[in-house]
Amino acid sequence: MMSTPLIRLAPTLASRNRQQLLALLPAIAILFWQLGPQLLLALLLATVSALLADGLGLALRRQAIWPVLRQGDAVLSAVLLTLLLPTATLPLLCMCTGAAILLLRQLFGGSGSSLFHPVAGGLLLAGLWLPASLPHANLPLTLALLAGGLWLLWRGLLRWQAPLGLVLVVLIALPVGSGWLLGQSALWLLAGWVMSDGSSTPITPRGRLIYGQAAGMLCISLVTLTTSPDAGVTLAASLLLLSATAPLLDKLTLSPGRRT
Amino acid sequence: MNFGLYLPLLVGLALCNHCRRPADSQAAAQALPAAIAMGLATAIMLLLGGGLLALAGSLGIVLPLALLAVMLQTGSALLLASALQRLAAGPTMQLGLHWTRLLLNSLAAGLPLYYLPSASGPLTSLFACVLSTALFTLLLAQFATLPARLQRCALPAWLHGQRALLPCALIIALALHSLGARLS
Amino acid sequence: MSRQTRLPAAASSHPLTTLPLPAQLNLWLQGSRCCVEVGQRVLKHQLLAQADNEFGAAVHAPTSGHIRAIGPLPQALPDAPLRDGLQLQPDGQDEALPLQANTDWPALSPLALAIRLQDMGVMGQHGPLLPLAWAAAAPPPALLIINAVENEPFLQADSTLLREQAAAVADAMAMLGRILQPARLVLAIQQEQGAAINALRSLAASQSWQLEVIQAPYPAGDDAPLLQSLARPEESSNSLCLPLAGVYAAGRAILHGEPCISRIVTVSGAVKQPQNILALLGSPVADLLACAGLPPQRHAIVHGGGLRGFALPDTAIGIHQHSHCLLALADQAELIAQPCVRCGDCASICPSQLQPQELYWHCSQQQLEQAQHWRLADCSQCGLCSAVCPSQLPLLDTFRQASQQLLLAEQQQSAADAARQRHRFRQFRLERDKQEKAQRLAERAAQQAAKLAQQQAAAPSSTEPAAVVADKQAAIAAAMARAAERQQQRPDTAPSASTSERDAAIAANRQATIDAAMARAAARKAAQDAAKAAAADSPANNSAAPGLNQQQQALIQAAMQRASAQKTAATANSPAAMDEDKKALIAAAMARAAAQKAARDAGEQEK
Amino acid sequence: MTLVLRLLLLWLAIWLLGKILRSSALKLRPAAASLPPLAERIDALLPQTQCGQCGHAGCQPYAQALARGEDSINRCPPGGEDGIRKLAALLHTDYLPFAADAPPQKPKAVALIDEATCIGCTLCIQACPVDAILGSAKQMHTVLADECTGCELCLAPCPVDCISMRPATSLPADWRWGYPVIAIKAVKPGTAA
Repeated sequence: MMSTPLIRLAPTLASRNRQQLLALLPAIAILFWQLGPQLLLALLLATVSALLADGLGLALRRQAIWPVLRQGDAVLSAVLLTLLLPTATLPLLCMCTGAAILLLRQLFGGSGSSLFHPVAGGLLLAGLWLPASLPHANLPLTLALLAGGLWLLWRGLLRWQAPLGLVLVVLIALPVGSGWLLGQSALWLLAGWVMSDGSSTPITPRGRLIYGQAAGMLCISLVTLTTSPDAGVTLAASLLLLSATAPLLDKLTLSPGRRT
Repeated sequence: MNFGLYLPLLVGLALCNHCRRPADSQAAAQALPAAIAMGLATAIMLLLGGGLLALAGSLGIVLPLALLAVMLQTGSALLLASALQRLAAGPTMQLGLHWTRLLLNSLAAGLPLYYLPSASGPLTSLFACVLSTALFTLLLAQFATLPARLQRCALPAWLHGQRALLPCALIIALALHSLGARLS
Repeated sequence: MSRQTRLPAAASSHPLTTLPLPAQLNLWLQGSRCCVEVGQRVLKHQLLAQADNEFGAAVHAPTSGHIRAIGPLPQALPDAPLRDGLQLQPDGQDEALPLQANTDWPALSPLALAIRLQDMGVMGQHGPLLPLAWAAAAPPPALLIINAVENEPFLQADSTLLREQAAAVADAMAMLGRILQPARLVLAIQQEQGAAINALRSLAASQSWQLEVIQAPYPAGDDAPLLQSLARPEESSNSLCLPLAGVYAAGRAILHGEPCISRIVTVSGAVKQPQNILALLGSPVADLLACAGLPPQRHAIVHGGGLRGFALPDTAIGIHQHSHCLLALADQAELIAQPCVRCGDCASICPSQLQPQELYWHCSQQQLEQAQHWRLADCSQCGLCSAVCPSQLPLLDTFRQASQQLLLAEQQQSAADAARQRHRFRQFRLERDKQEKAQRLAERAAQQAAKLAQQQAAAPSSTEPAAVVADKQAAIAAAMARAAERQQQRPDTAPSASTSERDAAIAANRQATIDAAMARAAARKAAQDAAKAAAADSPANNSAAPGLNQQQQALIQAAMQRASAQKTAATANSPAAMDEDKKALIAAAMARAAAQKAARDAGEQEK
Repeated sequence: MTLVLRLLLLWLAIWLLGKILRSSALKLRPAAASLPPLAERIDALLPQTQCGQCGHAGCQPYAQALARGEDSINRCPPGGEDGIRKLAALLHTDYLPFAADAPPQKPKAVALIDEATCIGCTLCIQACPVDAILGSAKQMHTVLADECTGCELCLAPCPVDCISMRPATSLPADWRWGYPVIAIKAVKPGTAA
């Protein structure tokens, strides 16, 4: 039986991942300017450990390794985690990357099946280990990320509902004192590259909007209640909790539609 | 006791509740209503227990807190169970609101509430009670809807069926622990 | 992903060229029965196969030559299945039968037109251009749409036809308007088909039809959305959509007597010179591609437009009447389907607002009931979901397969229901016959007994034995009467009132089939006679042409008989035409049932 | 103040729980009542060929035997394995494969009478369980293809063997979309011409 070999109207998974990586380039450049070659080393090590973990998982599940690795999911996760975690503690970075990919992606059956986003999981793991040494506000990095996100949006590759929900809630909560969150690079990274992922969010636009808003509310209420500085880990934990709610949101918002 | 421990405990309790449900298709169709019903029942029992504690305080009854808490939670669970049995036996059976499960939930979710640091003022304790039951209902609803989604995941063979919920519960518990640790 | 994902911009229209005569033609005998033999020489326009059923159409020789083979051949269908086909080797002389233009066409009835189109081999979407059942039963349509919309990527065949043959298309439409008498005749065309619109604008002003330029994006050009957007509320139940190529061929067939033997095919994609090619039916795909210049790199051959087409494994396959486009598409590395990543793009682009990801899951798990719940029936199979899927899942193919499975299951279910009704009615009929027989016997016995008794009374001398005999016979009669009574008393043989209509339909259907069979027999006899006469007339080789005409006429006659029989069947469906006998029967059954009920009620009351 | 709030919340929770219990009770009720008898539900799943391959005189008697639990569900070759699965689901039993000596499953076919050979004996008409054969004594018979169930009961009585089975074409197009399994193979340059 044939499969449709016809024209494609949208980029494939691999090309999507490539473009998401491209959108991260300004942020990487800024960090390189700030940290120097250490960043490159961290990027390299994280990527290698991500690929190893992905390959190991695939081998254990007896799947073809190369066709999946070349899709670039693992590389994207590794780069995101490098930008989120301190580059000073390389072993922690490598360990968190590898463990997150092995446990949160491969255990659940690879990309598309991963109910919980590995980047959020990796960040949470790191947060458990080193609560206080995560990077804080970094304005140039934030601007670079914002630029990358806008570029993705312009290319039509960003599923914008969930990030929009988050940003809306943060803006509404400005009187409570959530303004400093907007300067956190972790918030933008998670919003633009983690919350726009399909497999860990609800599938309907309405569900995604609710997901983003709920994540924002949870994060802001916790951050303002406790005045703890690491918004990234809090948001990551909220995202994980809400990812488990995604099937519920799907059930509530997804309907076969009107019969004609 | 603090929230960092209490919230993961709720995850475990919710998973327990879910696994005790029968695994036939009728039960699967009723999973979400059953989860919400159990969450509401737990809310009723916790609110009732807290209210009775306040009442006991105003009446001047002096008992060790542990004994009082166990008595109040057991009492409210049995009260609710008998009321449900009296008023709507059929749907109660259908939704799995068995008295042993009510008692378990009442004790496991209710007792730690008395020892949380927020239990100092009446308003904060009410707030903690409402929040934790809301979270518990959410968790029950999550476990009711997760299996349908997990079916579509390419999980390894040794993680099929109810076992697939274990890693999910672990991850949720981890997330809640790190959130709860911030609250305490 | 926005709803208005842009399809690749339409390329400027390609030139029209004529395909040189291929070395071999592979024709598909779609629903038709061959009436030539292997080795026979046939002339251009000669009848090769005649329609075998309602969905088939005749096939004519596209050029003169020899029949090389008759039998299953791979056809230009998904998976290239083996279907009845015919291989014709052209001899290059292109010797044609004279065309007989019918000047009497304004007098044709819609049904006669439909039959003539079937015999001329003019096909529409499913079977003959005008469905026979529709032509036989329907009143003049309120709205007739000629669909010239091409908004699927790469298609240009209809635009080219309009550009080159606008006047002929206009004549064909005028012909259809004259015979079918639609209240409104509309030619629908897409905004982007500029040259074709210009060609038509000048013509439309003076004609009885309207030009409708539609602007909506891709699937809006399908028949169903077109009908929805163009038909006014009161017209929606009684309108028909016809493809442009078929209408043009119908014009040629009716006005000039030329059977449908060629069509315009767009050859595009990665070929060197994309063009529209006028090709004989049955021309091998390879010839068409060679005419446009094959690309140097690896490529796949696709039959159909850019979104709905399917790959052909073999390029020796001949084109057929539905081959509007051939594409050579550059091979896109390996198309390995990845698991669904729940991006939701398919749901946001779906023109029917379905949830393709849910549908895909249930279809791939063979959960067709769930797929129905997610509205598989509303899928227009436009292929947009497949085209935007980043995981390259075969969504369209899965939906096509599942829809067909569903359709098949529905057909089986309705056939089973009909069989159950007929079986129950048969049981009821047997029971009734038995009863009637018993009743008749009982009556006769009673009469005889009475006669005997009279005789006895007349001749008292021989009383003893006669009385015994009479007694016995009376007893037998009584027993039989009792038996008959008992059988009448038996419940559950009475059919419900709802079967009455069905019974009437069965009777009518039976009559129709008998008529059809008789007509067939008559036609066959006529054909045989004609053949004999022809053979006697001219034993030499030119016997083909007159015999053919006779045969054709016989076929037309048969088809008309067939159609009229169908019509009577259709009209007889109404309860008014139910025959008296059946009515009485049903009344009796109902009375019996009522009596039984009364008896039961009485029994209960006694208790 | 806190007490009032607490009572308010308590009342809200009780009210919601009552609503859920009531809606679930409503959902329960229609499931139990108003189903047709079991034999009829079984009969609705059977293919109604009336072929008697199950050993009963038609589909209804087989359905009644199944409803009484007197026969096994794997006796219906025209229903196919899919039919067995549906019966198993309805009767809450396990799937049973066809017995080794069961008649083979065939694709759906319809009877065709060779009108030239038919002598008009009416034997097939009497054998047809769904009255799908027409004709009268000494007249040619014909089969209503739309009504024929393909039971083959008319083959045996025919004295001149003029009835044959032909594959049935049910769809306007007699080809099927296959199930998509593999990606398309590309034609190598040069081989296509």
